[in-house]
Amino acid sequence: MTPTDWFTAMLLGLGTIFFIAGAVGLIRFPDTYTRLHIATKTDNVGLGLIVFGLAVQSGSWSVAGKLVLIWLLVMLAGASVAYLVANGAISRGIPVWKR
Amino acid sequence: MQMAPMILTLPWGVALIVMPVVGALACYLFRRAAKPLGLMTVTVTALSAAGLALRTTRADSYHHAVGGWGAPLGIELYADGLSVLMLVATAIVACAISFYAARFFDDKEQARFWPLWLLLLTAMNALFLSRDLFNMYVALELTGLAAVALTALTGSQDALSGAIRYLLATMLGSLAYLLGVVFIYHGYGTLDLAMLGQLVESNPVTWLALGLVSAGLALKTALFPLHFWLPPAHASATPPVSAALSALVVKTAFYVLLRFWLEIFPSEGAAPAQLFGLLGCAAVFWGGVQALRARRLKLLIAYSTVMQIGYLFIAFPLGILLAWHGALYLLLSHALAKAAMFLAAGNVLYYGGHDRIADLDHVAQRLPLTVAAFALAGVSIMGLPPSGGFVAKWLLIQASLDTGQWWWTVPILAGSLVAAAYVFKVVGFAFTQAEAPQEAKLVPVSMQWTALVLAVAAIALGLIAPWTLTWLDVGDPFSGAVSR
Amino acid sequence: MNALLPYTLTGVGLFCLGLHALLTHPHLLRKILAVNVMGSGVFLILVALAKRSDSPVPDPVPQALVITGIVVAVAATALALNLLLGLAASSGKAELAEDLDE
Amino acid sequence: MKYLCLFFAVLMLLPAGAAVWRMYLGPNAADRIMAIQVLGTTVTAILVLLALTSERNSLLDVSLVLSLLAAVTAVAFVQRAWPDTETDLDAD
Amino acid sequence: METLTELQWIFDVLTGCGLLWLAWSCLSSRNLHRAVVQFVSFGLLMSLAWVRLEAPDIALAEAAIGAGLTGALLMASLARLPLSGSADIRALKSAERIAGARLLQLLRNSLLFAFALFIIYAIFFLPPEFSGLREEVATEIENAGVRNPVTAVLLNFRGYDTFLELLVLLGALFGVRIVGMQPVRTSMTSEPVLNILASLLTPILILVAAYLLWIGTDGAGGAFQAGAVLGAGGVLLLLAGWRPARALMASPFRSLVLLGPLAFVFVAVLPLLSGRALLQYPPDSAGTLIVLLEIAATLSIGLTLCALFLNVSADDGEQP
Repeated sequence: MTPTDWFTAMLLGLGTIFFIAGAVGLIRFPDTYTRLHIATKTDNVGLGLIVFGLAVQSGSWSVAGKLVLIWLLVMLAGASVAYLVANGAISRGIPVWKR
Repeated sequence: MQMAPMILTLPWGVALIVMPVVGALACYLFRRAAKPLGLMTVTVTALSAAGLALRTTRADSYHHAVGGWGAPLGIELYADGLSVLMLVATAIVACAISFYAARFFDDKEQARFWPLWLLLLTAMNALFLSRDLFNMYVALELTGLAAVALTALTGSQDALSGAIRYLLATMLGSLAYLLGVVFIYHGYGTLDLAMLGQLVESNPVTWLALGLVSAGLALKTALFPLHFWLPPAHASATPPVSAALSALVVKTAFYVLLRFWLEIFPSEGAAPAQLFGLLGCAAVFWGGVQALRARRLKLLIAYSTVMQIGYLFIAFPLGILLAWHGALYLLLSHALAKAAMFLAAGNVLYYGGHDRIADLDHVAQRLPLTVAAFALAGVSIMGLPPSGGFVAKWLLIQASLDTGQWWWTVPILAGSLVAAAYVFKVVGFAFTQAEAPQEAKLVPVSMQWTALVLAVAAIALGLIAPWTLTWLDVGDPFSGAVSR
Repeated sequence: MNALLPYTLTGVGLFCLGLHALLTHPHLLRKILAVNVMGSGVFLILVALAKRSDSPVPDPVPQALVITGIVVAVAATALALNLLLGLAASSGKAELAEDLDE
Repeated sequence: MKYLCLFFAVLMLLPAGAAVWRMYLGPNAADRIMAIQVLGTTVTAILVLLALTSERNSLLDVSLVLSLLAAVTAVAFVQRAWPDTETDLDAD
Repeated sequence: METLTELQWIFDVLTGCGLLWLAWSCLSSRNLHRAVVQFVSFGLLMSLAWVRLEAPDIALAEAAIGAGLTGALLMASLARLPLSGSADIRALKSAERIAGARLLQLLRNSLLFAFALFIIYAIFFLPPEFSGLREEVATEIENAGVRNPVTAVLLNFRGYDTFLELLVLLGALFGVRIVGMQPVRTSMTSEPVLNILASLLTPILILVAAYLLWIGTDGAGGAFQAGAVLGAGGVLLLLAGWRPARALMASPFRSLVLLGPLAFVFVAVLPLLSGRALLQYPPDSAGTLIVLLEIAATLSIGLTLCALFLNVSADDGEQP
């Protein structure tokens, strides 16, 4: 494995860890809003890490560009949907978790 | 003499598909002119069918490799006597239904009816001309979808519920058929019907495909006990649509099944053929009893279709040329007679606003042509001479005697008695006065004549039988199955 | 046989699951979903079986057939949903009456 | 490298499973729709990883379309299918 | 290399199990909302399966249609259905209590199981080596005008199927028009964020559609995928509350929906005049004709899908 490969492996590993952390949060967190929060955060970071890890490997600008585009789109969609869902949840009176 | 070669070379089969498509698109685009455009298209399509018929009688079967590739890579259009017969029957019935519909519907309904009706016509023509299994699947789906949409045309609750049940049944049937085709493709590497005829062996793959294809198509053609969807759909659709559904659409699935049976599965025949025969008998009795019990005229006619479909399947255990001729003749005469019956029912509905049999109220005096049409169609359905139905049943009975399976004559003959009972039930009420006479609406004469002409055609079919039967054998569609 | 088996079995399972649901559930939306699942099962079998001989290029014909099938399925689904909505609007129910009586 | 990517792709099925499980649990529509968004992102990530494993760049197009379309479904849900009152339909 | 196939196998088995579980859970769930959401995620997993089966073209179509548009259609319909989500299951459960029904159910389930087993049994009798029509396609692809074999099959070798399939879509549209529309139950609020999202994503969706169309001649992609993505763009606009002007909807829309079938008819019939077969392209211009057909089909498919969605989700007496 070349140094680039090591770098990629590290990024991919980190990204996967983020995804898994998000998954744990998605299952374990107590209410809708906190779950919403963890889901968007970790996904965006996790996918970002994976995308950058692979972009290093791709060796062509077009592929790397496409990867980054995918990431940006997912972030845009994820953020908007999270906002819409949270907004809808509040207006429909879904309760917020209190300790 | 100069006309003849030109007629022989024109691509009639292609016209049969392209013409109605163009018509459908035009009717959608120019809503206001949908009626004249539609009538024109149907006429031209019927002329193309006639052209194709002329061509096949003069020359031989019709081949057209779409895209110039040819099987197995491409799709081939093919028409032998069997396809041409189906195409011509479709054209005749479609013409009658079209002329009827042009008077029956109001302006708003015309604009909705024609595009779908022409798409349905395209789909059926495409199916009868196809020899590619997957292409048949697409054509079957198009047929089903257009038929379902037409069923829902009135938008009433009954129509919608009938339509959605019909849609689910037809989708299930298509999927079973498709799964069968998947196994055929993976077993033999081609989708062309004729090539498969050479390749097929007897093994579990073939059995599975046979089972799936037969079950799917039996569902689509409403063979007992898979007929549950037919009566609600056919009874709740508007009469011209019911006529098309009963006379033509259910036959499309039967046609595909017949093709499979003749070309691919002839050697697998014995046990499934007996099963088909038994189910056919059950359908004859069940359909007959339900028709007798029906209180609404259109429901009665719909159950009569269930019954007549049963007859078609009695040909399978017999399996000789005579039996196939009988089944095809029955299909043909039933198409004409059943369309006539539904159109007659449509007249009654148009006239009185209802189709309760007990309240028919002197319809015989007020709509004599309609009642005559119903009675004449009934003669063919019963199988009395000299009707087409008689020839069909005669052929079937003779086939069962020739093959030594005399017991199949019992349902055939008993079915005729039941059919007589329900036809007379309707005709009887048409002469009596109802308890609550209702307001009547004048029925256009052309609508009455359309039904009568179809009924007379069903009778006349018996007189031209020898000519039709030779014509059916162009291209030897039955050779594969008969040599068994 | 290795790569082929999981998805072929899945396809068979999906077809049967869909069939079961179509026969048992009275709610029409569920029936529509069931038909779609069955369709996915058929498509999966069609393509998965094509991979059974190890060659670098898969047979394109099943793939083309599946794409056609998917479009046909979405058309049928849209029509079915619309009929269902019409029925629900006029009768207030999304079930076929007789199914409950059985 | 291929091996590694595939390994991570298999690992990523774990969060996908978690999203599916949350979708099953609910308890309300907001959770489900969020879960489907997470699943969409996860599947996108898996596709990107598989693209490198199988050296097919066309898979990137698939993930591109997927990421776009998952958003459309989510928006459709929020705009259309979300009932105004959260009735607890899951009560056993 | 050994571990690579093993990992692939693990991946496939997990995906397959996930698909089966999702299907089961979606079809037996008490809650219709959950069922629909699960169906959409079923579509997402299906596209993974297609990728593993080396069918990126189908994966694209599934991602766009299966996961995207069908999901949007289902969700839009859900809003207009009576909320009897669990009623049917309850009815089912009460029906099950009758002893005869239970026996019947057992019989039906065992029959289904036997049927599944027979399918699997039959699979082992398939010829072990299968090439299908691969060789035929490979020899003729030179003359097909495009390099992507799937596109070649769809638009050249079996172009007639595709033509009929466009008619199926059109038939569904005609049918949907018949049933007409009723007002929606849920209130629609105008969200500024949604507007921004729509105004950003829609151009991207259109660009992606164009890209898929263009790449489809060489690689994965093509008219259906592009059409579906285009349709999704339209759906997004509709969801954001954008409504086409009435004047636009009248005749230009109609002719655009018909563009695909019309182009097909034209291209199909033209060769007949010069003595060729239906849909037989002249060899040197096959590529151009296919691209033209694809553009027309893409527009048609996109608009038809949009119109289907509009009919399912239309609010308050809006007439397309």
